[in-house]
Amino acid sequence: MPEATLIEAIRQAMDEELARDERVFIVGEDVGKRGGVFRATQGLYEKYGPQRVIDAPLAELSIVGVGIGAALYGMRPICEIQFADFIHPAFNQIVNEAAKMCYRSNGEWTVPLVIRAPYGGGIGGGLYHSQSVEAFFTHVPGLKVVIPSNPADAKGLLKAAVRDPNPVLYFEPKKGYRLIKGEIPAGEYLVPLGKANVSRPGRDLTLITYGMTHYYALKAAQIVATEGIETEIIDLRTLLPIDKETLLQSVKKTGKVLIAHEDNLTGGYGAEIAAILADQAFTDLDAPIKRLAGPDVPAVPFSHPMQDWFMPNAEKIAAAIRQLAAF
Amino acid sequence: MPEATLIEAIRQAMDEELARDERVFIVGEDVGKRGGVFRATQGLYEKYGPQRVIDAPLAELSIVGVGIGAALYGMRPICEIQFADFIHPAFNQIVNEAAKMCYRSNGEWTVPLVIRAPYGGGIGGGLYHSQSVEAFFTHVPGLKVVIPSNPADAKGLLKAAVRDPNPVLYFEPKKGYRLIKGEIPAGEYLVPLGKANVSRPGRDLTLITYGMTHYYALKAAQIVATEGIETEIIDLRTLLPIDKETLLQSVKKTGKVLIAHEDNLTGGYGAEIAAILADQAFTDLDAPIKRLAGPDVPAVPFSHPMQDWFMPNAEKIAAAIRQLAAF
Amino acid sequence: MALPLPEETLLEMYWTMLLSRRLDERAWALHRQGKIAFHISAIGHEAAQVGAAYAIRRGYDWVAPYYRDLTLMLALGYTPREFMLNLMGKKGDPSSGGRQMPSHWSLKRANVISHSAPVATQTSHAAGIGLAIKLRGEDKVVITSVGEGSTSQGEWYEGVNWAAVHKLPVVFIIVNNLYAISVRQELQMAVANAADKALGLGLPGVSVDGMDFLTMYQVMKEAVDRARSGDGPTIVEARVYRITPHSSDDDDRSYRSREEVEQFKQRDPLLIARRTLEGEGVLTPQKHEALEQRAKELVDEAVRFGESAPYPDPEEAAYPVYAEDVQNA
Amino acid sequence: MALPLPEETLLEMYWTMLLSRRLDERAWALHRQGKIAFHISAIGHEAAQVGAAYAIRRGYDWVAPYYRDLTLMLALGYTPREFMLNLMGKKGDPSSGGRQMPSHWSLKRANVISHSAPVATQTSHAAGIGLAIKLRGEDKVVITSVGEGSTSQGEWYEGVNWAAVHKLPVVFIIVNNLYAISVRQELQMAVANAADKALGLGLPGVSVDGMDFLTMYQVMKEAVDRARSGDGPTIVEARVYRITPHSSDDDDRSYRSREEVEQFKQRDPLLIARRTLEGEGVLTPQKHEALEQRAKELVDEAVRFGESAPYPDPEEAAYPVYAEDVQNA
Ligand SMILES: Cc1ncc(C[n+]2csc(CCOP(=O)(O)OP(=O)(O)O)c2C)c(N)n1
Ligand SMILES: Cc1ncc(C[n+]2csc(CCOP(=O)(O)OP(=O)(O)O)c2C)c(N)n1
Ligand SMILES: [Mg+2]
Ligand SMILES: [Mg+2]
Repeated sequence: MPEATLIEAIRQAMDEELARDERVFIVGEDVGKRGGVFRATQGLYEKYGPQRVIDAPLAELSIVGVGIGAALYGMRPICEIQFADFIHPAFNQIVNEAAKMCYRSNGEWTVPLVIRAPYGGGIGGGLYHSQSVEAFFTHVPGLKVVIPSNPADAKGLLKAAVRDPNPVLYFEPKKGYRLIKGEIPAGEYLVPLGKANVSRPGRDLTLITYGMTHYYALKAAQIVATEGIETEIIDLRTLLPIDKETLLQSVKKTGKVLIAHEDNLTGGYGAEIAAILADQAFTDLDAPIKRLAGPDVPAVPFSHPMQDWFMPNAEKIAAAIRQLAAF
Repeated sequence: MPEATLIEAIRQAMDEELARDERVFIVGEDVGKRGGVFRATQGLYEKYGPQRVIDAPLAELSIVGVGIGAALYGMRPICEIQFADFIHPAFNQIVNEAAKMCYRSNGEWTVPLVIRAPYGGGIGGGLYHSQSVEAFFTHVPGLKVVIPSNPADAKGLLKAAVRDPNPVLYFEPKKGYRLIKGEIPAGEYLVPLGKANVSRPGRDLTLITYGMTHYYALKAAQIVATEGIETEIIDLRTLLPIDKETLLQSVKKTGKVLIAHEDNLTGGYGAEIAAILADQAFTDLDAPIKRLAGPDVPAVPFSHPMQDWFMPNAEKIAAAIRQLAAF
Repeated sequence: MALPLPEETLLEMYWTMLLSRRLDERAWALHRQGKIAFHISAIGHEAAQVGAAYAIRRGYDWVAPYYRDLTLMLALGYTPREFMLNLMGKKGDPSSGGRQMPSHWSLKRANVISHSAPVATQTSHAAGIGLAIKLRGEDKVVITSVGEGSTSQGEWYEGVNWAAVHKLPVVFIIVNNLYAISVRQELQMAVANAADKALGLGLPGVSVDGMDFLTMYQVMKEAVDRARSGDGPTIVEARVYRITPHSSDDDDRSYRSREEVEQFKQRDPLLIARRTLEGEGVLTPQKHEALEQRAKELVDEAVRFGESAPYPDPEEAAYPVYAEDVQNA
Repeated sequence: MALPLPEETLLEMYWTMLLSRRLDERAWALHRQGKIAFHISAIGHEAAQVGAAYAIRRGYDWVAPYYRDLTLMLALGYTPREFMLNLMGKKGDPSSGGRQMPSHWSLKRANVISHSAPVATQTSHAAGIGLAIKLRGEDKVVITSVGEGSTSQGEWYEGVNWAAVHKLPVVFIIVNNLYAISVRQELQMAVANAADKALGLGLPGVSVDGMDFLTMYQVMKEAVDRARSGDGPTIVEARVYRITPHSSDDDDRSYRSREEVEQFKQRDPLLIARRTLEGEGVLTPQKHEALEQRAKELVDEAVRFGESAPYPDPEEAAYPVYAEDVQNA
């Protein structure tokens, strides 16, 4: 199995899907000759031409709206939003249109669409190149929301997303694009949407996380393991629909829950996980449900000391694990 | 104290604020001659003229964007979004601009802006005239989110919102516009933002709710009271920032929590309340934290039987109370 | 005047307008009787819609309509019965199975995509369909419509811009009835004609008398032919008047005079069409009477059908949230 | 040629362009040295910006700029030291106290509002400021700028439309440097000149050679005067070229030829300005040398100042989320 970076895995997935199905095309800003500002589509314009890899006008709502139209016609568009921070202008198209199309037409029209967007901070991007936006969309029935944490999942989930008959938001931890490496199974490789992954088994507590924070979580679990604390880590992979089964099973075993994400706390995705468990796992719980999340400020600041203050990391997570384990 | 309907209270608040402060103006679709599609601004155009009550182009993002610009210049705009369902095109202006302005300019620029929008179903409005959208915004630091449940609060909160130096979203339970009546204290009347109200004291369980659902909740509490269940109801009034104090105090007393809202369950506002309590009130809890919310479908359907299926009501809430009380 | 279409077709167009009008009037009556909760009207817009419909290959080309397009829908094969199911929120409503408010169309068998209430969102969908047609090298065309007020939305601008940049086979109809609910054109745009917006977007724009079905047809035909031959999109502004209030929730007396309304009623598109066709000997008072009779029967029958149709089961509201849940396929 | 401004003012304008260029070049150098994380450049855009700045009453009129407006900011009194604090994310950065990326301006003392990264959002803010000025009956003007690519956004369209409908005192500058990162103008719009967009919005639009500071000044002056006298907004397209890559994160070799870049360097706005002013006898090689010397000193000093300035405390990141938290007032 060859090793690849996260972004190589994403590129591979698109390359294979473009080759497999001629209904698939890519549309976004600078995805063509430039190969994407992060190089996710590098080489694809040369390989598949300007009809399959389309440089869009600088206008996110119509990138998504045009994608929806093409999907209604039977195509399988992959829309790239250059940074998740710029998905906001397309909010109406995603929430009022893509998400509601199947329901509102009683199933006559469906929107097989993937929207890819790099998310997250820690890369000196400041308020508008660092945002986590998943919680806006995990509240919206009709959407699927996927966030991979490693190259194998990134590839398998993206290929599954392209084949899914629904609108799928696929958020990519951009800080991990080149930082996170891993092996990818050879040949056709798919990871089903809607299934969480127990990425590290443990008996003392359950740490639920996803994306870039999962990377820090693994490191944190290693640190506290040397102190005798065995953390079970669940990598959600698909945030909507939620794989409750896997969560409930783990909590039954450990009795303690820490939820970690980079997005700010209040109304973040972790709130829903906590709420599910406070209801359905109540009798299994031995401790308060803890959340470690970004602070409630509008976004990640630029200047290094302030960025560090905002960002989660292995040490902060390890501290939260220790505290919970000691409860 | 004269009785007024909810919408009269809202109109009174605007009328008084327009009269008090010449920096205040109203901008929105059909707010002028037409007096608003729900008549919230009726008579104000005639009284204050087209410079203070401005019929905007049919374009929500610029209604908010123009409001932000005017607020930066020192005005106090009240922007009306005709239905909450149409706030989505303005998402970028609200979340990336209004909410982040103070933080991103290190406090040099602030946005004293009110955005009013009628929300909620049960009025035959179908998917796009029934939405509850609060959860998209209660996740956003920098915004305040207010939802009144009765005329006195509606007036006092709206007047406080107009005077608040921050962007305030003020969602109005449109089904209650004429249905909900109540007395309004005479004279200048303000209700501070950020303070929840214990609208009914009780010992058996705490029912946390707001807006239209609060109306049903009061009825439900009356029903179960005849069966000997004493429900304490907390009317949140301000959803962001959250008045945690009032919640924690009540739960300490009752040990049981039901959270009710009309918006769909997953990722809804109730999740955050549940998460806070599952952490900070864990040792006070005698039962799982329950949520009664709209089902996870894209929005409220139009046809009566399906609309009824979707909507919360006193009976559904009473059933949930009974179940929880029996735990 | 040389008639641009066979007599039979002209009569069919007239029939469609007449049927639309009578259905629409019945909807207002049903609303007054408390039998339906909501109606949004096409009265005054019929000529523009029928002119547009007959300019495309119906059932072959694609359509992204808006809520006033009842006549257009009928021309595409939508039936009076279906309209009644739609108005009444009954089971079998083909637009949405009772999920959407009335007049929020969708008709897959006729290539009519589903639209929502937030205005102008369908504009970029039309562009996307145009893009797909072009990518596949097909010769289809897509038409889409919005009111003049809705062209104030960035949604509209971005969608048209896409089609102009990529020379997509789309015709963008702006239905200018002077009002967006109560707000007049002067408060929406600083150009004299909505079609002038084409100048800023780099595509042809034509403003046409949308009260005259033949004028509308001819301009639309040119635009559709142009799109089909690969020469790109066009904006067609149909100047019409909304003779009724905005919807059954509206009271238009607060924002426009009765004189103005009466004046425009003189240019009722049905009267104009009847005069033209009678002048050409295509229509006679007798033929007209027969059509009226048939319309009345059809409308009566459709109302009876609608009233006796069942409501959806409450539990139907639970799906289909995802394509996997689709149960009507 | 009759000079439109006093010699002193012309020299000041030239000085501002020169200082901007040298600061900008130093920023690239600092980036290469690993001393700053990001730079987005104004090189090639200086003439358009200084022309715009001197057309308004600086410090009295309002400004809603975009990230390339370094020269404009310097003309409004932004200092080299402040720019270095901004580049380095140091305490005291007046734009955001280190919260935003470099070149995301805000300068309250000069009536420059804060802008974000999502492009074109400031367009409707400018319209709103224009509305407020009009409502108060004041004689101020607001200018705002975006790149040509950003005019594809509905955000831009809606903001300009507001100003056109309400005849607001706003000048909308479109800085057309042919590229939005890698995407050429032809893929953004179907009109030949970005200024043509004015035709669809009902306001005057002028396309001008933005490499020539005097041409830009004169056109802007007219537009500003027009706005101030109550005649409404104007679109001014400044045709420029971005001589550097899009930003320090970009590599422009994948999407444009070296020949093209070299060709445009022949029209470097600084060269053009110098030629004009020397031709008029306003500038001499000696004076130029003195200005160069002063610029170098100022830039060196600013870098030293920036490097020795402290970073913000980490905890500063916790506020001000709400106006109540403001601690710098
Ligand atoms: C985004 C959005 N905002 C507001 C509304 C409420 N609304 C429904 S129809 C309408 C007026 C539309 O006017 P126009 O586009 O001219 O079409 P007309 O109804 O006149 O045919 C408004 C404001 C809406 N449906 N969508
Ligand atoms: C809404 C949004 N989408 C994408 C981006 C990423 N982005 C930053 S600058 C830029 C190109 C802007 O081009 P143009 O408007 O022509 O201005 P220029 O940089 O050429 O001066 C893009 C796509 C952004 N900042 N905002
Ligand atoms: Mg209209
Ligand atoms: Mg550019």
